[in-house]
Amino acid sequence: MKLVVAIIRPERLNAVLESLYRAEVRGLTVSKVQGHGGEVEQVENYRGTTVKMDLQAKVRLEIGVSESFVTPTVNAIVDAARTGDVGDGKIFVLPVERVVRIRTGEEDQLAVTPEAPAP
Amino acid sequence: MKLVVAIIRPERLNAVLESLYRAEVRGLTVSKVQGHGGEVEQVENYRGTTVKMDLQAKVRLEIGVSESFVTPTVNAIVDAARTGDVGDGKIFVLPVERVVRIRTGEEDQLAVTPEAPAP
Amino acid sequence: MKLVVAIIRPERLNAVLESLYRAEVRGLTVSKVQGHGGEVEQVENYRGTTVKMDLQAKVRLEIGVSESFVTPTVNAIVDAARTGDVGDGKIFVLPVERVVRIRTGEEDQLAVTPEAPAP
Amino acid sequence: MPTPPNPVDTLFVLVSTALVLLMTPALALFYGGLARAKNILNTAMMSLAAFAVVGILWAVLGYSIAFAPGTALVGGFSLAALRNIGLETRDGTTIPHLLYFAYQGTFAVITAALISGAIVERMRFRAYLLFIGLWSLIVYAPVAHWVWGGGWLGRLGVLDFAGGTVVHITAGTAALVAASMVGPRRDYGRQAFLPHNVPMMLTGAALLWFGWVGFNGGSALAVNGVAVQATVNTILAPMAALATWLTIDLARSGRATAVGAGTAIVVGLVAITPACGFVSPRAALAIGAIAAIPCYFAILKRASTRLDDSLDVLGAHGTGGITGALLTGVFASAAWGGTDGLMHGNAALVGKQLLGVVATVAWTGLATWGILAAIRAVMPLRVGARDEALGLDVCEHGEEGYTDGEGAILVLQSADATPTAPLRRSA
Amino acid sequence: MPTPPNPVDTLFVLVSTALVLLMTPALALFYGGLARAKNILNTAMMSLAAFAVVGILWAVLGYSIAFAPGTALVGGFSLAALRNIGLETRDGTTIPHLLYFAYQGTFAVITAALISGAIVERMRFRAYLLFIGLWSLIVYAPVAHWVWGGGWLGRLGVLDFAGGTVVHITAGTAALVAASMVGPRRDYGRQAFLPHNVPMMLTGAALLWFGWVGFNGGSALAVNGVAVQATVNTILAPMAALATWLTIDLARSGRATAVGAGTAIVVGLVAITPACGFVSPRAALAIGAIAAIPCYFAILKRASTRLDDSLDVLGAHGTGGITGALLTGVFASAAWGGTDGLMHGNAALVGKQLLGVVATVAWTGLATWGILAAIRAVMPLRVGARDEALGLDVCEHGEEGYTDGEGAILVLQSADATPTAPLRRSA
Amino acid sequence: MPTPPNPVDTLFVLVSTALVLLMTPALALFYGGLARAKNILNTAMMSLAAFAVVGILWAVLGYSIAFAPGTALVGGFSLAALRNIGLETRDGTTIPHLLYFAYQGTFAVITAALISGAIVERMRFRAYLLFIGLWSLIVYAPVAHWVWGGGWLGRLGVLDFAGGTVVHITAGTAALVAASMVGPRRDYGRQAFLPHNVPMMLTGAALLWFGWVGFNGGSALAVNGVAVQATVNTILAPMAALATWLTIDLARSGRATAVGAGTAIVVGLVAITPACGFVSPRAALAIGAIAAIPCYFAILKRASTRLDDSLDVLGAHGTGGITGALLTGVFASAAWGGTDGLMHGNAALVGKQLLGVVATVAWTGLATWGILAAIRAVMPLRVGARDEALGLDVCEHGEEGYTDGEGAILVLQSADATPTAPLRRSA
Ligand SMILES: Nc1ncnc2c1ncn2[C@@H]1O[C@H](COP(=O)(O)OP(=O)(O)O)[C@@H](O)[C@H]1O
Ligand SMILES: Nc1ncnc2c1ncn2[C@@H]1O[C@H](COP(=O)(O)OP(=O)(O)O)[C@@H](O)[C@H]1O
Ligand SMILES: Nc1ncnc2c1ncn2[C@@H]1O[C@H](COP(=O)(O)OP(=O)(O)O)[C@@H](O)[C@H]1O
Repeated sequence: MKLVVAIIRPERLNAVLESLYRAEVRGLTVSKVQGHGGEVEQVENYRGTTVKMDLQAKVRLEIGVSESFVTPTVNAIVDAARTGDVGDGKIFVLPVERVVRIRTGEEDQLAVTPEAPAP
Repeated sequence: MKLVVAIIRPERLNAVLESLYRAEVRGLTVSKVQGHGGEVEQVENYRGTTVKMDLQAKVRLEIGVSESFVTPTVNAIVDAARTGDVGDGKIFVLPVERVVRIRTGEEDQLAVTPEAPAP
Repeated sequence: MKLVVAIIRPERLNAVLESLYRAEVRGLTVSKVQGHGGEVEQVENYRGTTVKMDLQAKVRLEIGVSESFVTPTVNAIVDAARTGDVGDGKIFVLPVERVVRIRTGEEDQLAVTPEAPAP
Repeated sequence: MPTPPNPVDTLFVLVSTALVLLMTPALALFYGGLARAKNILNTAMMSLAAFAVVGILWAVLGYSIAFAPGTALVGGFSLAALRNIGLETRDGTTIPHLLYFAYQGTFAVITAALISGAIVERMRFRAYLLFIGLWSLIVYAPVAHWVWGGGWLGRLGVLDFAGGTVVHITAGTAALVAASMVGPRRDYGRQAFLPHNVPMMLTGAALLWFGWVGFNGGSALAVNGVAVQATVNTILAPMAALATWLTIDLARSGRATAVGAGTAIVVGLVAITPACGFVSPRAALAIGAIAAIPCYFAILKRASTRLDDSLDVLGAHGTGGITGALLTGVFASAAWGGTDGLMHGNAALVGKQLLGVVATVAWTGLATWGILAAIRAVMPLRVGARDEALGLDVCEHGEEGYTDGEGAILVLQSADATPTAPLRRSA
Repeated sequence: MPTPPNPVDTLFVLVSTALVLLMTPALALFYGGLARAKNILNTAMMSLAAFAVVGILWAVLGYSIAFAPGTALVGGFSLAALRNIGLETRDGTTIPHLLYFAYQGTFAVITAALISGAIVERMRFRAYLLFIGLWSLIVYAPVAHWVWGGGWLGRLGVLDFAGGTVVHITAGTAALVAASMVGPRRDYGRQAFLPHNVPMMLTGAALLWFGWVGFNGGSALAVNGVAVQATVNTILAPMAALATWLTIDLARSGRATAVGAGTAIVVGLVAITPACGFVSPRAALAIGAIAAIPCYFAILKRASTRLDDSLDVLGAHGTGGITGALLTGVFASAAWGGTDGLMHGNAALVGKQLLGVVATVAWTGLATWGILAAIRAVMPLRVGARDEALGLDVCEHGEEGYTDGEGAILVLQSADATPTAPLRRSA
Repeated sequence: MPTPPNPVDTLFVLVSTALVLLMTPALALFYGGLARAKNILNTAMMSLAAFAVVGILWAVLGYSIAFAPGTALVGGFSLAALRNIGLETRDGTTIPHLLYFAYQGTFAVITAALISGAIVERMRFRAYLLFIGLWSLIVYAPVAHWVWGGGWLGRLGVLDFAGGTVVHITAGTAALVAASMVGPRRDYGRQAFLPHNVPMMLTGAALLWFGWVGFNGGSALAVNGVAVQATVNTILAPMAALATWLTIDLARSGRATAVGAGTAIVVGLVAITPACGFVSPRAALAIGAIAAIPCYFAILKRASTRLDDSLDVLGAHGTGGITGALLTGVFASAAWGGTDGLMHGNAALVGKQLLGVVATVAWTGLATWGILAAIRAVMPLRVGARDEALGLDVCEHGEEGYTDGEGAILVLQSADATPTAPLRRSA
């Protein structure tokens, strides 16, 4: 059981979701975040105030998967999220000790086993 | 030391916070996320554009607890968050190597030991 | 390889980013969250409705670092985020099994090795 | 048509019509800001849809019921479907009949929209459309006839310059009945429902004030002393109500609330509405200052009851309208265009005003109950529990008020508009 | 200058000018709400910048091209640079010439701004400024001359009371050409672009309606029956369009959309614009109700084509304007200030109206193509792919519409404004 | 009261009063959009509360100080508490006295509200209320008397058509003093404070422009050539200011800022205010275009100083007002209703205008300092550091501008409104 956490560009979310869908990864959770890395900063002006924007909009994916799905998931993300420019993001794979599906109380493997896609 | 990460329905946050309070779990962090699982998609129309909304609003809880609190915490969440319909969410329990309370610099057990509730 | 997750006060983000910069920690991801801890609650009134606000605005940092950077990172955060009042927040250090830099596909150490700061 | 319309008066009412027209969208902002984000569109649409339903019915029938010659209780059909409404001067005024019709139409629209504040966030949109359509014909038009159309209240000498009774008491009473019959929102009393956008609500309040100059001032129907007095009173009374409200706020909790400020402005406007053409500017200040008090505490109290009049239509428009109607009986003065009231030695006027209030509350309450009971017999009044939790914007309107499009998959539109195969994901 | 201006008419047009002035910012809200958050400022600035570019050029040259005596195709230069425009009564009106100039200027500004809806979210701002400047001189001013300035369409008896042809058909046609030449947004047709703030769009629609009273009513240029009729028709037609739109929505999907409601109001306004001073109030209801249908389906259909007329200027203003122009030919009546149309036995009027439409579409299409082709020869029309992904607010305006300042590092401003050393981070 | 009021003029000022009334909420949006989200309500309330405090004091005393017969420095008490203010024609005008009182009242309210831009995000609300109340009586009313009420500046021939001196120079000067005395926001100069909602600010700018037609045009107090000229100039000057501002922006950084556009519109309006009834339309274009330059650089420069005039009241209203007052001395022309100025051979007028500026700045500076020093003697001027970090909406108003109610626990309201036991959590 692993938790794959990926930080990607917002404009690639589309493609990544598709790519994960094709890799038969079903459940996932998305959130809006801001990232700081090696990206070129953008400068903005508001009246006399000039600022460098140090944080860029990113999207964070969190995907619980069973061991065998780790590599396909990581690959699916990398394939779809890569643009080759600085700022493409990172993927972290974290160990998970326990997973529970709230609806049924099922634990571990069962809780993240891929399900049929939504009708 | 564990980090309990739970994805739940926004409309159950209320109940889950109460349930955790009764289980004497004090510190926690909440964020707004969007989830994709087996839920029925909703269709929206904007002029000629029809879209299926693939991501549903969810809430993510992150709760650092000592070992002995893991099961009560998971149970408190499951009890309060379950509706029985698809989309109730998941709980992940992650191992934690170190916890620090920023205010005092205390580490590990001390940093997450339940405190008295706010006055 | 570790993931340092820190919950801090929004008004300290500024200082923490600077402090991390000085500690030569480069990549990081930030998100807006709401926290519940021992803080004094604030009361609000909307016409006849009186509410206690149970969740306070916080900021969450997520920083992937190599082992040797864990302590400097934690210290940099604690130094800059501490005000001494209840509500300063927590730091969690999680184990990471794998890190991937999406742009290059590099893994582990390489993916989080500090880079030169943005020009 | 012996006398042609007076151009100055015509221009005045023309501008006033535009101003009152703006009030319904202003109400959409006022109410919308107080609703939750997941119901913002539903809340706004409840106001805007009144243009379609009530506006059209007004042309078809409502205006005739209100203003055509008829009995003491109801007008006839001689002005139905825009018949006999042309550019000639309307009797008793100096403006074209068509303009009078349109000006009055904007009143009918906003009155129906006002009620929606009581039942937002759970009422079915179709049931609501049906409700306001019937209500505008069965309640609004007759009461307008009673007071302004030659009906019994007007003949009796009940004073209502610009609609304290016709607009606000009817809307407030209907709100009470509708909130009771539709029932409270799920979790009402257990969960807090907070305004999602207070600046939006304040913007609405400001535009309402601006439009109200046309509502009250324009009701003079001619550019004369009364128009000026009504307009100035419409500026002074909300200032006084605001001052009272902020004072109570600061005295009670030390904190001057913005939602309170927006509410106070509306309350001051409501209270001066029946009085503005009959009282002195000093009396206007007094009416604004006094009326804020019962409204403040009515709204405060309501939240602890089981009556989920969600946006306090009863507290603001009902209480404010009744207070204003009675204070008109107190402050009205012959020297300022009215009949002398209590302060000028004529206590009887208060009695008449009270009669107007009671009659209006009684008929509105009864009829609103009847209309909703009838609708409930043919369709549910509220959406299902799951839809209510999801928000009415998505389930009743198929949209979200605010979205960044993340996770939206574009669906190819086939000719018959049935969503077919998703084309691709969107972020 | 024998006759001094009429004060009532002057006041009317003065107020109308203020109302039409408000329409351009209202359009900024209408369009801005429909855009994505990362392009809100760019979208709003495309409307507001028309004040600077078109407004100034109108004073310098546009007004003269449109309204100075000249040929059947174009005016002369006698009124250029504010020459010969003073406070004396303008020929053929009862108001000061200067006021007439300003009133017409507000029309020129909004017409140019309307086009921007077709090319938001990707056009370079400088290219856009150049485009609307040239367009207002080469397309708008001549067409205004044709219809209102003594040109050939007016002489021929083509009816356009307040600008259905001059404003909406030109803008709609230009939108079609501009959207084609600038090209669709990246990922158009694969990704959904959703409105970031529907309440903002509705607020814009409401303010447009309010301002349109000055646009249509004010076009009578005097307080008379026609002004009243035009104003009332401007209130009735959108109500009918709204009723039709909601009915189709409910019939098709059971859900009454708010974006649809805002669109319907604008479509009703567009359609009644050419007709309002020539048709009866009943005809206004009919025109609003009928015009909603082609617009509804034009907008529905457009989204499935490759034409990324992003905010449906063609569907709303083009289709609505053409429908309105033709229906003017159908419903116009001598009894209501027009020439008798088809319904009153004169089918020829429809032909004339059609001629007006065709001529306007032809010239606008050709000239818009020419202008954009010329600009494209000297500078790119659209921003780069990376800027488009980032959003035009940051790359073209150096700002974000909504920000909480997290991660913003203050840069010390040196005298020459070149950003120098960062002072400190900001949160 | 021999002559009854003129209906056309009365209607004009009535509509203008409504327009100026709208400007204070418009300012709330303008300022509110520039503030941070955690202070939006505080910022808006600082504008709106002026209705309660200044509005009421105007009726009680301010109007009399400004406009009752008195000395060259201050008016008497004959018009206090609405005494002697009725519907009869006011001397020297053709409109009812009551209307003149109300029209002028809307000016008093917005002038006080303007100052708030200098001290938002840290000043205590109670101290602010006290401040603007005293300021309106001690600074605004006397200076209004000097210029318009029969006082020394007016007698001397200083020109201020609609309040460049009375409104904008006083507000700008007071802003400078207040910003200094209240002190900068914590972390000012180290942290960037960015506008939380630029579209809100633009909406405010647009509504200000709309309202300003009533402010400047209405100041003619009669429908005549001057009113038309003032109105048209009020439309032209901001267009020119906008053009200048965008040009400088594009020249300096290649990016046309939206905050700059909103600012430019206001600056153009401020600069034309004293001049609009005295200069030609071409001069209005020149004044708008020229005035944008000092304001642009004043605002640019201010941000690098220690003066935290947070929303640049000094830069926009002070600089714009002074530039406008002096340019009035340059461009005023007898042919356009003024006295001939520098351009028409009378350099002395510039001197007079300068005298007016200096006197106003001196008195306003001194008196504002005195008022704030006195208030500081009895209560702190600013909130504590922790409250400032938390935001003034929560600590001073007990509300949040935007909330989704997550984590809000409903508190049962007991009769005396002391929050008691929490009932249940809310999400
Ligand atoms: N060590 C890290 N920990 C957490 N997030 C990171 C880390 N490094 C980068 N990120 C996230 O990834 C994004 C892109 O990283 P960056 O280093 O700029 O690009 P690249 O991986 O292409 O070199 C950042 O904006 C940030 O959100
Ligand atoms: N594997 C997963 N990783 C991360 N989040 C998940 C995962 N599976 C589900 N979720 C989250 O839980 C939510 C509900 O999951 P879903 O599978 O639809 O419901 P259920 O658990 O009732 O079958 C999703 O919207 C998503 O946010
Ligand atoms: N056990 C926990 N798990 C997750 N987040 C926590 C936990 N405890 C505290 N937090 C976060 O830290 C913030 C401050 O914690 P709190 O306990 O109030 O302060 P302190 O650490 O100063 O005692 C909380 O608002 C919450 O966001």
